[in-house]
Amino acid sequence: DKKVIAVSIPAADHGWTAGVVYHAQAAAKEVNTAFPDVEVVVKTSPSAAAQVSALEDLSAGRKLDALVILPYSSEELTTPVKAVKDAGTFITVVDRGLSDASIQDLYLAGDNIAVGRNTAKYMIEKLGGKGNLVVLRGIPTVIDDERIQGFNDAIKDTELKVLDIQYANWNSDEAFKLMQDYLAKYPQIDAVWANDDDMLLGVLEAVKESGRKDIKLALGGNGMKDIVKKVMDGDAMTPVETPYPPAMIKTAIYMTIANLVGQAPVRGTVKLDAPLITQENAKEYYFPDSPF
Amino acid sequence: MSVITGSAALRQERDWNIGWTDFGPFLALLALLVVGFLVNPDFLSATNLANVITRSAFIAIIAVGATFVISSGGLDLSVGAMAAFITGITIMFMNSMAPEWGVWAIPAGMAVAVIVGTGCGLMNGLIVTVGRIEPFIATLGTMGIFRALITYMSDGGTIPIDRSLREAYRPVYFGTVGGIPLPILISIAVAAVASFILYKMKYGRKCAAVGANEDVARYSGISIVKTRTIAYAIQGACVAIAAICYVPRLGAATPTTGVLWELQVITAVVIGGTALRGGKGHVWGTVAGAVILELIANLMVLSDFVSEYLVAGVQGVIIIIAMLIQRFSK
Amino acid sequence: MSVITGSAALRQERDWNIGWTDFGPFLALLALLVVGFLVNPDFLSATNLANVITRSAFIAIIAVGATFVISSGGLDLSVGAMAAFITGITIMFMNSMAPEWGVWAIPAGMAVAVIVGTGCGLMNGLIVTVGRIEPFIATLGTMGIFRALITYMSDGGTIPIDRSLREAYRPVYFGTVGGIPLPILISIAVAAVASFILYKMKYGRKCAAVGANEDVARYSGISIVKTRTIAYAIQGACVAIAAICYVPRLGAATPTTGVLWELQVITAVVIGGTALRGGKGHVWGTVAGAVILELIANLMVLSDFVSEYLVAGVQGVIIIIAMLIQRFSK
Amino acid sequence: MFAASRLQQESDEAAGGDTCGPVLQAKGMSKDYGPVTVLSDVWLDVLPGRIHAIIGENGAGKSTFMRLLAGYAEPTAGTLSIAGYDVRFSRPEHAQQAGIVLVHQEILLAEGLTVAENLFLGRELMWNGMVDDQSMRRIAAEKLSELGCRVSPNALVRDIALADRQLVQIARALLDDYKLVIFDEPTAVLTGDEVERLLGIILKIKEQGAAVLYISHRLDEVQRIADLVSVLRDGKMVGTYPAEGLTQMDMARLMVGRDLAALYPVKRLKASNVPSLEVRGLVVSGYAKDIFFTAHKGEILGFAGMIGAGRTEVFEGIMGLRPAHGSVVLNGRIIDIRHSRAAMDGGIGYLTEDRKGKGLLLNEKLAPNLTLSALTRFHSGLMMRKAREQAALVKAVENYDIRLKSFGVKAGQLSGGNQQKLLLAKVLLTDPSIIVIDEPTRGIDIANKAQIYAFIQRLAEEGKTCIVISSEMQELIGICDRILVMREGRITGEVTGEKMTEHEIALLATSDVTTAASREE
Ligand SMILES: Nc1ncnc2c1ncn2[C@@H]1O[C@H](COP(=O)(O)OP(=O)(O)OP(=O)(O)O)[C@@H](O)[C@H]1O
Ligand SMILES: Nc1ncnc2c1ncn2[C@@H]1O[C@H](COP(=O)(O)OP(=O)(O)OP(=O)(O)O)[C@@H](O)[C@H]1O
Ligand SMILES: [Mg+2]
Ligand SMILES: [Mg+2]
Repeated sequence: DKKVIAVSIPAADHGWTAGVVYHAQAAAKEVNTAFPDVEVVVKTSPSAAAQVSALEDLSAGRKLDALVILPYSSEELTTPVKAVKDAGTFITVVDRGLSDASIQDLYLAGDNIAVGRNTAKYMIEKLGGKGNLVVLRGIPTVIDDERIQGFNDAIKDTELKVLDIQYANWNSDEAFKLMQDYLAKYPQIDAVWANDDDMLLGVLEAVKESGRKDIKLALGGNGMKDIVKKVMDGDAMTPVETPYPPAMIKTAIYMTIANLVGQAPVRGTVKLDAPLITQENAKEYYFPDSPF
Repeated sequence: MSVITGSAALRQERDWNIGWTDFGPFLALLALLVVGFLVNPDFLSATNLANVITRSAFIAIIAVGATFVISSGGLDLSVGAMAAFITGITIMFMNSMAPEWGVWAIPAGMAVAVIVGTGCGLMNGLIVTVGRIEPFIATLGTMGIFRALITYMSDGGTIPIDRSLREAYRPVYFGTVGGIPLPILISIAVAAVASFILYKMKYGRKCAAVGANEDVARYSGISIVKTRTIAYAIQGACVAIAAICYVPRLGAATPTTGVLWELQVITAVVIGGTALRGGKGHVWGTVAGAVILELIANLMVLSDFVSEYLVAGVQGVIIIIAMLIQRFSK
Repeated sequence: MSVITGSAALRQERDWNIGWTDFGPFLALLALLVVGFLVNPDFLSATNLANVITRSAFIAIIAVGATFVISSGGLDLSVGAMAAFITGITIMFMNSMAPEWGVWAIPAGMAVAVIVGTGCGLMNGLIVTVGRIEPFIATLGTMGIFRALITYMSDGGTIPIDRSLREAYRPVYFGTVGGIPLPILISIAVAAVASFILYKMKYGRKCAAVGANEDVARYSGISIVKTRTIAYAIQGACVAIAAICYVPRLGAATPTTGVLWELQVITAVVIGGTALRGGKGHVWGTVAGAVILELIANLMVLSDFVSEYLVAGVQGVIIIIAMLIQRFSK
Repeated sequence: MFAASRLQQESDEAAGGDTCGPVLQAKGMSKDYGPVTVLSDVWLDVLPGRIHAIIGENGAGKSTFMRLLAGYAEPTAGTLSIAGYDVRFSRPEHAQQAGIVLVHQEILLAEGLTVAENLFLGRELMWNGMVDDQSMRRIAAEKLSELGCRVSPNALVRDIALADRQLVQIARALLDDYKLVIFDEPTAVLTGDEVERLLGIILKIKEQGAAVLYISHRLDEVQRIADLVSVLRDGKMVGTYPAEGLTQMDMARLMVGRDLAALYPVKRLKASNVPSLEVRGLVVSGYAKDIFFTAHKGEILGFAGMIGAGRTEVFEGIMGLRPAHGSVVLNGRIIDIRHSRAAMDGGIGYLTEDRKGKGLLLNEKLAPNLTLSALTRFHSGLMMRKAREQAALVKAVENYDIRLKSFGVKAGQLSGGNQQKLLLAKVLLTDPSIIVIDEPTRGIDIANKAQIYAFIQRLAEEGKTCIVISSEMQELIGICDRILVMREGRITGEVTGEKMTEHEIALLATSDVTTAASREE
């Protein structure tokens, strides 16, 4: 009898989640051909509530041997995932930990706080500990919140000053507009941080169009290929990038299979860190074929 | 002028027609069940159906409220954001009261939810009626307001419910009575009360009259402001009831709770047979509409034909086809 | 009873009457500019205003199309997704032709955009008119379809325009003629053509008649199906023009392109004075409405009063207040 | 002041010295719409147990005055008083509570609701806190059958004929207790049968001691039932007169302020035998079948029948406005009636009986309404020629004697009769060779009726075919060359020449004698 692994991830509604969907589907295809006795089913959901529904649907139909889930949010998915676990399913959680850690058989932790922190550290260093910043944040969710929190904590005791912070919904258009407005509002901006690369694209376009020379740094996060390319090419305004590779879902799927097939059982927590991508190591992070 | 006395044939009609409009959505529902079974026999398993119908309860309950608003000639785009806001307020209230009142914080919180919900609905209603602003714009405005409030309350993160209350509150979503999940019973109860109001009480007549023709309603001594405002208040109360059922399911309120519910709600109402331009409302049709929407989503998860990227598109196609079938089966 | 003969007296009266409804949105615009200046004098700087108005061009152009649809008694929720879809198709076409045709791929791509856009609009129109499905549902369905298609085409990622075309195409968004940004000129041109069609051509009369009273239109020999379908096709063409201006701005199409534009578009139309239930359309009011929306967003960023969490809420409040002022100044 | 004192005196006479006071007094009522004065300084005493007719030309202000009395609009100046106390009705309910009810000239019902729901709207019968649909349906059925209306109480108002809607509206007004019932042209859309019943009911109201205000352009009705006649002209009260001794000619003279020529034009000889419209085996599903007839160039062909006979539907079918099949030959060419424009493009113009619902855009100005079905004629190059439209409007206002206080009004603000004239002008603007007029003089005053008849005659003389559907038999007899009679969806006979009498038509409209010979072919 085939072992069934369900993969539940957010719908491809912006760049990063699109990357997750891409890698999940790629992994599913590979696994389904490589392991004849394992079946990987990928389901995407456009909201937390829909993800809970998808979990119910997946587990109502058949017995799941394992569930790989990238939860929308920790709080909201905790109870539903526990219900799946209670039915005897192996649970792998990716990126965002559940509120009750005991549910997770395997936890592949992304570190959103570190994304914010590492970006901030680089800025502090590069700007000599002082300067004016503007920040663009995404959609009010946990990920966004954690990144901002990491960033804010890191710059707390420096003379870096956040002039303004607004939501741009992880959308490059809105980021473009917001950046234009920042530029109109503040005559001196030393650096910009958009907490996601989709938004960084809009920011760069707005800066370019304004012709302003005061902006020394414009950083993003997540490791979008266009931005990694910039880093690789030694762009002055975007010399570094913080990866948050959507490929982590693929890793998680393979580790879960390892558990099921049983050669090398892996349990517990695997922490992915967020090292800076610089010109030197950028090649390792550049996947020209990925949509992200 | 001479007197013509004669017999015009007595017209036997319409009774039959009313039946059709009412059955339309149920036929669509049936068709969907058959298709679902063909696609995946698990579709008709008791667990799956129970799950799906339970889930559709939120939208169904809110949509029952929307049936009032739409039938009276209004529209409410703020319901999703309002649901998030009410969920947030309710959880915060329960959490703050839990240390003192223990489990009694839950019923108290429910009462708060209903009061806040009715208040929010009332506000929407007054802006639309007294302010005389196109409902679309007015409720788009309040949608922004509610969404902003929940974001503010949660600092952009989540507002989880206190652990001490979790277990006690769980049954409201996960419990069953006589084997039937509680949310299903609650939505049936809400729909039953609503259809009583809409079909058996004076207010229902007023609602339909205001939606069908404002002038006629006004000349019949019906206050348009009052009728429509009450419809919005009912909508608010329904959103509150949905929020009460929602809390135990996800255990938290976030700024993205209830995003795009308004579209689902309006779709459910329209699929259910209530015209968007107002007039007679079809409460049970609305409930069927909500279940249809949830079934389509479920079918997408259970079937394996559709690329993940195309799910939304296939849903759109199915909805259009369902409406076409309904239209041309008449 | 004296019968008026001669047309001198009447012309004055008419123009005056139309004037008020038409000036409402412009007054609101003016009020907003004054408030903006008080909040932050930079608001009135040429760069800022040029930026904001240029930005509002997309919504303005699409909303001009929506004025047709709404005035003829329809509604189109699919415009945002359609814009994304057209952008995607256009870029893919230009990219594939660039090696062969070089820079000439750009005008060819523009033509493709307009053809695809008109086709999409036509499809919406036919579903609504021939399929006789409530526009809200029909276009919600096609919105899902377009959104799914762009997601599928881009694999959920981005479809960037070829580097070789980028520089040549840039001026369409960033260029100026006589100091005025091109998108502003394009949207003025679109609005001018639209107001010609709506106020000077036969078709405009038909549109307003169909929106005001379908029966009267039918009995006057006006085809409702044709009139409304054409309105949707015009809407599609307008979306295509907006997409053409949009491409050079960020040089890519993504699945998030145009998300929620439909709400902004409808809001612009309604703020502009066109009633959602159909009837007379106000093209220039619509353009003013689009600018108002963008100005409010700009004002939010330029002012320092509002917490980031509450921006959406304050925008909602301002829109409602603007509508109230407009309503009660009459 | 003058009018009031005179009224008092005369009404005393009429009432035979009855000391019973008026149920309602209007004292110096005026109504302005912006700069336009519609009514000025109107005085009126309404006496119990009397039928008081108000007559006047189209646009004289009758409906406006009635709306003031029933609380549908508030006067600019003047007051109402009941039993010596001044009252103000700012809403119709206030008037209703005082026992004053109004049957509107224009139909005011919610189309999406059922007949019974409309009847009881705003005053539903309750049973244990629930609406008592059963009783309401029962009472509705009773009330309607009293009026001779056979529609089911469950029918949606949208689906019933105009005449039935009018009866529903009347039933609705008579549901409550009343001291004064105002009828604003209740018979305009009714045929003989219903008119008789209604007049009987009005007499019964009078016997019960309630007052009736009665507006009608059918002066024969006024003559038959009125006790008192008040005349409005140009917003002012001309005077109140006892009905006895007042001939129709007198009334017409008082209304118009001059002598009138004969109502019907002198018939000319039938001009041609060239068929212009041949209808063969037309079926309008649910409404009419086996329809065969031919109309000729220069002929005025009448269609008679009771309400519900299907006359309107036959022509809506021919015009492609409702599903129908059968062969229609227009000037020698077969047209496909499944296409809504085929008949119109072929030169048939159809004037609907439902001017408010299907004829005019009430919220539009007059010129766009006038030119709506003839847009191409006001169009050159790409543009609409507004100046030409304006000229057409001015001409129409002159030709059809449309009374308006300003060119800037919307169609909905015209008086009922003037709306009808505008609609007639609109249809004729397409320059049709065959003109189908459904109820041509509905709500038109007597002076203008004569004008419209003359007009129809002139069109026929020009060689056009005029088809007139009318519920007023005298009108048909007065102007038609030939009359076809319909009953229950079939043509039951044809009358011409000598046989064109009310008796003959009534026989065909009601009895079972179907003479196959009278049908063509
Ligand atoms: N809301 C309004 N605004 C402007 N003018 C109006 C309005 N309502 C009515 N009028 C005008 O008042 C005049 C009187 O109208 P009214 O309806 O009282 O006439 P009527 O005597 O009932 O005529 P008919 O016999 O044709 O029904 C008309 O000239 C009409 O155009
Ligand atoms: N809603 C309905 N459903 C079914 N049959 C109907 C309906 N309304 C009317 N009928 C039938 O259709 C036929 C024609 O009706 P219609 O009222 O409109 O005729 P008409 O001769 O034009 O009357 P009018 O005197 O009002 O001009 C009648 O036989 C009537 O019984
Ligand atoms: Mg009148
Ligand atoms: Mg008729």
